[in-house]
Amino acid sequence: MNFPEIQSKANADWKGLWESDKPLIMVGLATCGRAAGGNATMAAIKDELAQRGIEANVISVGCVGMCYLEPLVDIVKPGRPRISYSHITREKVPELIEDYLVNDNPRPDLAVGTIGEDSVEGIPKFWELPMLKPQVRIALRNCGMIDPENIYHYIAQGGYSGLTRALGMSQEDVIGEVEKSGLRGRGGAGFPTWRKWKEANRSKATPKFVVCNADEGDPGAFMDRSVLEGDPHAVLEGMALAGYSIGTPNGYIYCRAEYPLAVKRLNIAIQQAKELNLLGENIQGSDFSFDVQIMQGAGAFVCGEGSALMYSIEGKRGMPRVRPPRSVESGLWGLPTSLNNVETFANVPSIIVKGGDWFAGYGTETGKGTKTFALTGKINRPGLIEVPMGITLREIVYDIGGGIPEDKPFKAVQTGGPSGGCLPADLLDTPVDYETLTKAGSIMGSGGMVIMDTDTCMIDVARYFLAFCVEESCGKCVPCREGLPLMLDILERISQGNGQPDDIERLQQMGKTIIGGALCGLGTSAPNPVLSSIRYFREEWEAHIRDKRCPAMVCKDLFHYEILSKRCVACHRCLWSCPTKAITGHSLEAPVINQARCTRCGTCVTVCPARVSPIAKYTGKGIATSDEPQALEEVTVHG
Amino acid sequence: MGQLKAPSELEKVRQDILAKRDSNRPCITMCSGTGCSAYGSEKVFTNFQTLIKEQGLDGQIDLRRTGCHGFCERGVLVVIYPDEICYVQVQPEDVPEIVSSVKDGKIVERLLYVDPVTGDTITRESDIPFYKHQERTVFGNNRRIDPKNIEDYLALGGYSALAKALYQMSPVQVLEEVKKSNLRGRGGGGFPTGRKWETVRNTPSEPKYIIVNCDEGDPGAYMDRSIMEGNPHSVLEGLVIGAYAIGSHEGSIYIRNEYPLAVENVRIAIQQAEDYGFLGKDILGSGFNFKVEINRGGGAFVCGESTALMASLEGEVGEPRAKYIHTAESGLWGKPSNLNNVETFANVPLIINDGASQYEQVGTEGSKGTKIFSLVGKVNNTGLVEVPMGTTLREIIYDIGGGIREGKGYKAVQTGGPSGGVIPESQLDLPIDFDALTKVGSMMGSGGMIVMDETTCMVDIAKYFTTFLEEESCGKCVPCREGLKRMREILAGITEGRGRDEDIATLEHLASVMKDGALCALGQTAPNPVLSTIRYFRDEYEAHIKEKRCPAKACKELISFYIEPDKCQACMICLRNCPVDAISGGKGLIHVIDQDKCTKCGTCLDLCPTRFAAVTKLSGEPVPPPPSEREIVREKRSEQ
Amino acid sequence: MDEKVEAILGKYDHNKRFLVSVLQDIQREYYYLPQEILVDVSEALNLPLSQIFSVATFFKAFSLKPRGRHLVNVCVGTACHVRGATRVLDSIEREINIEPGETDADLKFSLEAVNCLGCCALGPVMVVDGEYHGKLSTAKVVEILKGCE
Amino acid sequence: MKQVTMTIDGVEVTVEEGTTVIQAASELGIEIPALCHHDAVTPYGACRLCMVEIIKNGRSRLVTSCLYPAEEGLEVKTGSEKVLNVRKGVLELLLSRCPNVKVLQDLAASMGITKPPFEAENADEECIVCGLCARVCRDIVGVSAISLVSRGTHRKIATPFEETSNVCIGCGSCAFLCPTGAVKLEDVGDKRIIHNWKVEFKLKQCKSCGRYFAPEAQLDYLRRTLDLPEDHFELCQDCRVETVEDV
Repeated sequence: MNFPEIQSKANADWKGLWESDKPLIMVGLATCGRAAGGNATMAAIKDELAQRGIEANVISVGCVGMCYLEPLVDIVKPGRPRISYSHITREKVPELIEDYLVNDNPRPDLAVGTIGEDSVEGIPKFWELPMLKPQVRIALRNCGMIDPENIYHYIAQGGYSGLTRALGMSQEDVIGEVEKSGLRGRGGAGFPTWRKWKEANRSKATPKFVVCNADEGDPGAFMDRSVLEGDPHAVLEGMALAGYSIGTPNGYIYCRAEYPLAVKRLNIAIQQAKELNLLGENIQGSDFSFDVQIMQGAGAFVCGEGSALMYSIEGKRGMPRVRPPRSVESGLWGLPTSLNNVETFANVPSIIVKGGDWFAGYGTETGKGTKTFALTGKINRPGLIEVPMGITLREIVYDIGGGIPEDKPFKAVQTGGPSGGCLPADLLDTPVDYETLTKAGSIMGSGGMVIMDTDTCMIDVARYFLAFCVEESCGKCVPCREGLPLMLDILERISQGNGQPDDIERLQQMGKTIIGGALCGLGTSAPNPVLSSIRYFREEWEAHIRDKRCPAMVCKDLFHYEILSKRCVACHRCLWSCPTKAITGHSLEAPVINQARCTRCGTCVTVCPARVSPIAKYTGKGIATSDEPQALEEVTVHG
Repeated sequence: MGQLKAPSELEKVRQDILAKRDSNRPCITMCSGTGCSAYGSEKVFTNFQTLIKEQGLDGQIDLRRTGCHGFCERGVLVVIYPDEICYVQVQPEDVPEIVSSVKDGKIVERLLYVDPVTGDTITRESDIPFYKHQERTVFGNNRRIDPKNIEDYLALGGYSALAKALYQMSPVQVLEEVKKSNLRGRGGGGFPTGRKWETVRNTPSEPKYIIVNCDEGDPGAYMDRSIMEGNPHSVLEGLVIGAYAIGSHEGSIYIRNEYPLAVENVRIAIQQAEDYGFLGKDILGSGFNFKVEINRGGGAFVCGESTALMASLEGEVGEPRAKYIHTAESGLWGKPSNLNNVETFANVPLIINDGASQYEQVGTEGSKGTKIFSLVGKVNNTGLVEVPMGTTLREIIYDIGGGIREGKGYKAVQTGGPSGGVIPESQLDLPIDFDALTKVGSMMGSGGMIVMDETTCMVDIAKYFTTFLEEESCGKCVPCREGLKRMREILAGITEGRGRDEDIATLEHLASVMKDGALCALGQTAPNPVLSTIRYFRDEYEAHIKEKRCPAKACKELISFYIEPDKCQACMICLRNCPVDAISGGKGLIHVIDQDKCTKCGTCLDLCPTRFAAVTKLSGEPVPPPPSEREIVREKRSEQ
Repeated sequence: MDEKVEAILGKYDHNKRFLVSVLQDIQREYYYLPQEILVDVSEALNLPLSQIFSVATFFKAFSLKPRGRHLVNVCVGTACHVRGATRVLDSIEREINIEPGETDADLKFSLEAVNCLGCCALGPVMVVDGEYHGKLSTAKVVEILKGCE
Repeated sequence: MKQVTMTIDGVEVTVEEGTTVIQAASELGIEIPALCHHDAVTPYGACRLCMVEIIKNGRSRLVTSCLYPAEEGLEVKTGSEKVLNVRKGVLELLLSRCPNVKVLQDLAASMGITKPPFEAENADEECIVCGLCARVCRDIVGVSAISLVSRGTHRKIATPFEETSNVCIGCGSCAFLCPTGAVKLEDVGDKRIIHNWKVEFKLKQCKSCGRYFAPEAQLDYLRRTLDLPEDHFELCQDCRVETVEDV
């Protein structure tokens, strides 16, 4: 089959699926969907249909990014638009099928929105929803819309036409399009993609390599995973395009071992692409050949760093090396290598099909196109989003994310993971792109975006990321290996109430040293979380050091619980469920917490049934005796 | 009959119904309201049926059961159309004569209404003074409609207002129209209906609920019952229009379990309305959906209060809660809920049909339209009357009500039920509307209007309402629960001759605590009957307290029954009928009441032939000692 | 559970918000609310028995004691009151010697004083076994009650 | 959470939105008397003692401070003449109902009421029908053993059909919250008796010290609701402590 034939088959299949007289049911089965019980839902749907003898096409799709709505089930009924239903757990399946498929009641109460032309009374338009309206989907265009294990679905969306188009273009023209698009590396640093390709293309040495960095190490970021799980072909096509531009048949994907589903789907995708000769020898009869091999990482954050990653592909210890030379000149096995990350590749096919100018139409001067973020933390609508560069943090947090749970005040947003920083409320109107974020003391990073409210302690957050880097440091260079642990010790003692007056200055000093002296990106950015935290939340650091107070009441050694007898009903749930037996008192008495034994685990708070919880948190002046709580700052925990 | 899918189809159905009917063919209509059925209307009706069958007259004479005409005093009411000949107090045995008169186009003179005041006989129903002075826009159709037959309602243009609202107006336009009409809640509070609807509509949360309050708890008021029994569709139509205006798709009718006929009729009406497509899915093809269910109340006055009513709709105890968040925003199941009473909903179709500007023509500045009152008590023509807001009490009581019974003197009229007050003679020319009534210390309430004459004791009335409220108080809040108890104790003391000088002051103090301190309207308004009786009839309180005298001779403990020797004819009637054998004497012996035995049941007074009128009531004065044997005998001889 | 009760509950598809209606239907069936049946209801609707008891004792319409063969409802609404309902009630009490809310020993009569039956124009009014009697006098009452068997 | 600022008796206070006026006042150290209110239980607004006068866009009104939510710019008077009149009246009524309850006597005395103005129906009456016991039992403990029954003057707290409750766990929260000591609970030997609900419970004995430390029914209920191990209650509240080292 030549490509036009493949395309017409794909379109026919796709049309058949949608315009069939059988209903079409799509279940979101990416990792998040599965975690929410998607597989059980899928099974239940099949049973229910079988029992009722209803004929329907049931397919699994990737992640649309609205993790908080999983499991998501979409139903297309003949003559009706596609309707997305949220939280369809196993139990809800029968009623949904009964009501909609059998009795034609679209159940607006369960629906999220409709996708397509027509609408249904009582159900909003999916793409008009507040969390989706501001989004622009390029990298995620197919996620959740197609069956990732069916290449024809991808092709029906225009897939691989970028590649086939490129085969008719010169390498320069392809790179030219990418240049026009202004696409920059989505992995973090934001190096212009086209320049990498041009240099790799120029360099004389062969063979050359195209490597896809799918070693998503930033804790709390999962957009690469979602793309790989939801639209693997987009990445493959992007890689093939890179291969064509720089002139090499060799592609590698370095993928975290923690992403088994992604690996599985990649394998399937590669297989299918080869069968249709969209990968492999002489793609579509051209003299361009391209093959992709999957390498699985062993879970080392540092391997996200280019040179380390390549060492580990070569089977060596994943340690960074000094640059120059940069990997485009001397990468894998010392040969020219273009290393880009998953999202970067996923953008390329659209650029080739729709043109670089179209892509450059989105975003800011310096940051073109869109960026995906994993929006997590204290946010009402956590999930995967893709927004045009230049959108403000406020729009992301409030319009898309729906604001902070319980209307608590926004405190900070952390971007860039362990290499990034925390931005405070007064920077909420910062337009998001590479430069502005860096200027503000954080970085774009791979797209982790963790929202924090007033219950988050900034010292604790800084400690968390620093500890992470200490864990993940490869230990090659001194500043990173020796410096980070020293900083960590200081943070530890601060959060334990033993901070020294000059600790802040000391931390800033050490931070500068490490940034200056460390060998690789991990080291040079590791102090960011601490430094940005000090920069924006200094008074909180001082509260910890000077007053031994943790305003957010997170640092266990700086706050304690007490039971206010006048609010207690003496039900003794707390007493009997306290894991350390720290709560005492006799029947018909309000119990008392033995501070010496209390580990601040908060079990008492969770089991207390009172409307206004009698269990109050106090911070400051170390452990207080219950006869002088008014001397302390009290925060009532609402039960 | 399939569901109607367009206004045109509705109009067609109406035409068909009218075509079937020959307006010249004689039609015997009979009131089948609860009042008349208490007089045995069912028997009358079956007699009509059988007779018409036997004489093979069906097809020539139509027969129809209708809703309450209002003139309950003179039931069973029968009206013959087209000439609108009205027969009152019809007995089953009168039926043959009526039927034959209809056949021969004659009139049965003896069954016509005779005006007790002027003494002239009146033929046409609408000429009877009781009806003549009324303006029966809301209630009038009752007497033309068989409540169990939707066709009658459609024939009179029923559901055209709904069609108009759904097809020619947006919800907001409907809302604006109702606002413009200044319709105020007929349940008692008199809150502007349009504004309530607006709040509910503008509260973002969904779903929204709309509820009909037919928990008519006000003793002495029964207009809601009569509308529900007599013209349920007018309420349903208003309800659906309201639902459309506020954007509600679920409604409920909360109706007293003591009103079985109303429950039955509204249930039938809902069924019929669903069959015709006036209720349910895609109403009249407009795409608007609305379903309604019936909930029967458990017999608790407090459930007339919105929060209590909603609590009991949720299957909880009918206990009010503080309204710091109004039910229009958070009511049933914490959702925006709109509650209006029966009469209010029945007004809505009129407003939509004739337009607010038309509706506003009737009434006063602050109160538009008409109001239905149940005119009862010591008045000649008791029954339901509908008059324009602003009509004076005098017009209602004398022109419509025909004045006080047995030529006794007017003392007061009680309006607003247990939350209202009494209005003395000095206020008889008060043009009644919401604000005027409040100004004189009473209130509109749901429209109870109980007329009292000189034999009604005002302290006793105050005690009556206080006792009523004490029983009906839910008991949640202290001022209401404990306050009413204490008030009742004090009033009982006064009526039983144990009154103390400070009592009135104590009552007023308790009243102030309840007004400010009670949780819900029931408690806050509970002191009104006491306060208004004190305000206008303080002298009567003082007579009880200081002289241990009941001027109205009503308070048992303060009166004694006495047989005047010179009037007694020793007829033995009272003696034989006294339930406690308290009357001594015998044939030819003047009867004497043993005051120690007497339970003051009043049987002797009832039975003593009026031409003798020997039994009288004394209060505040000693009972003369019984005459000695001898005198009695001499008296007797001298008569012969 | 009693299938009559099951039927009633089914009518309101075991929805607890219809508790009041359910109780009314049960009372119509048994003339009062038998304890063991309320226990069944509480299990069937999965409502605490205490709540059902609370509702059953709150509303006047419900009786937790067996009722007599004849239910006598006397209207004590205002209109009837001013027309002498109290005296009518007295004479009824004297006749069947029980007080409102009570049932006589041989389960013949139950007496209830109702706040307005909505027949104000006919006052004083009473309803015996669903039949309305208007414009009562003490004598008329006795006659009606004697008529009950 | 949103903060609102208001004045109580002329003093300004800023609290979280959703706080009730009575809570806001107590943060200022202004204690408003209340008998049917307890922080742990949903406010009810029955005793009316906690009524305060609020002035909102010029209009004054009496509200129950246990229910009324703090509002921006609200002006609250906790001791105005109107307020005191109601509070005094309510106390007169309550004292007349329960003339021998200490709490009421003291509160009344503080308002200058020396003796009950009305005669008590039953001088030993201690229950003011505030419903705290029933509410804590249903909403907080979660067993609904008791409820408010009948209405008006006859209103009282009782078990279903006023018979021995078969769901009561004997936890005693009802007695613990009762403001007037009307709930009569006593532990005698290995038994706990709550006279009001006609219930008797076997108390669990401590394996170590032999003390009878809590009703078995309650412990059983706790085990089920918190799903704790079978042997979780072998030792009493004191002895179990000795089994752990101080951390």
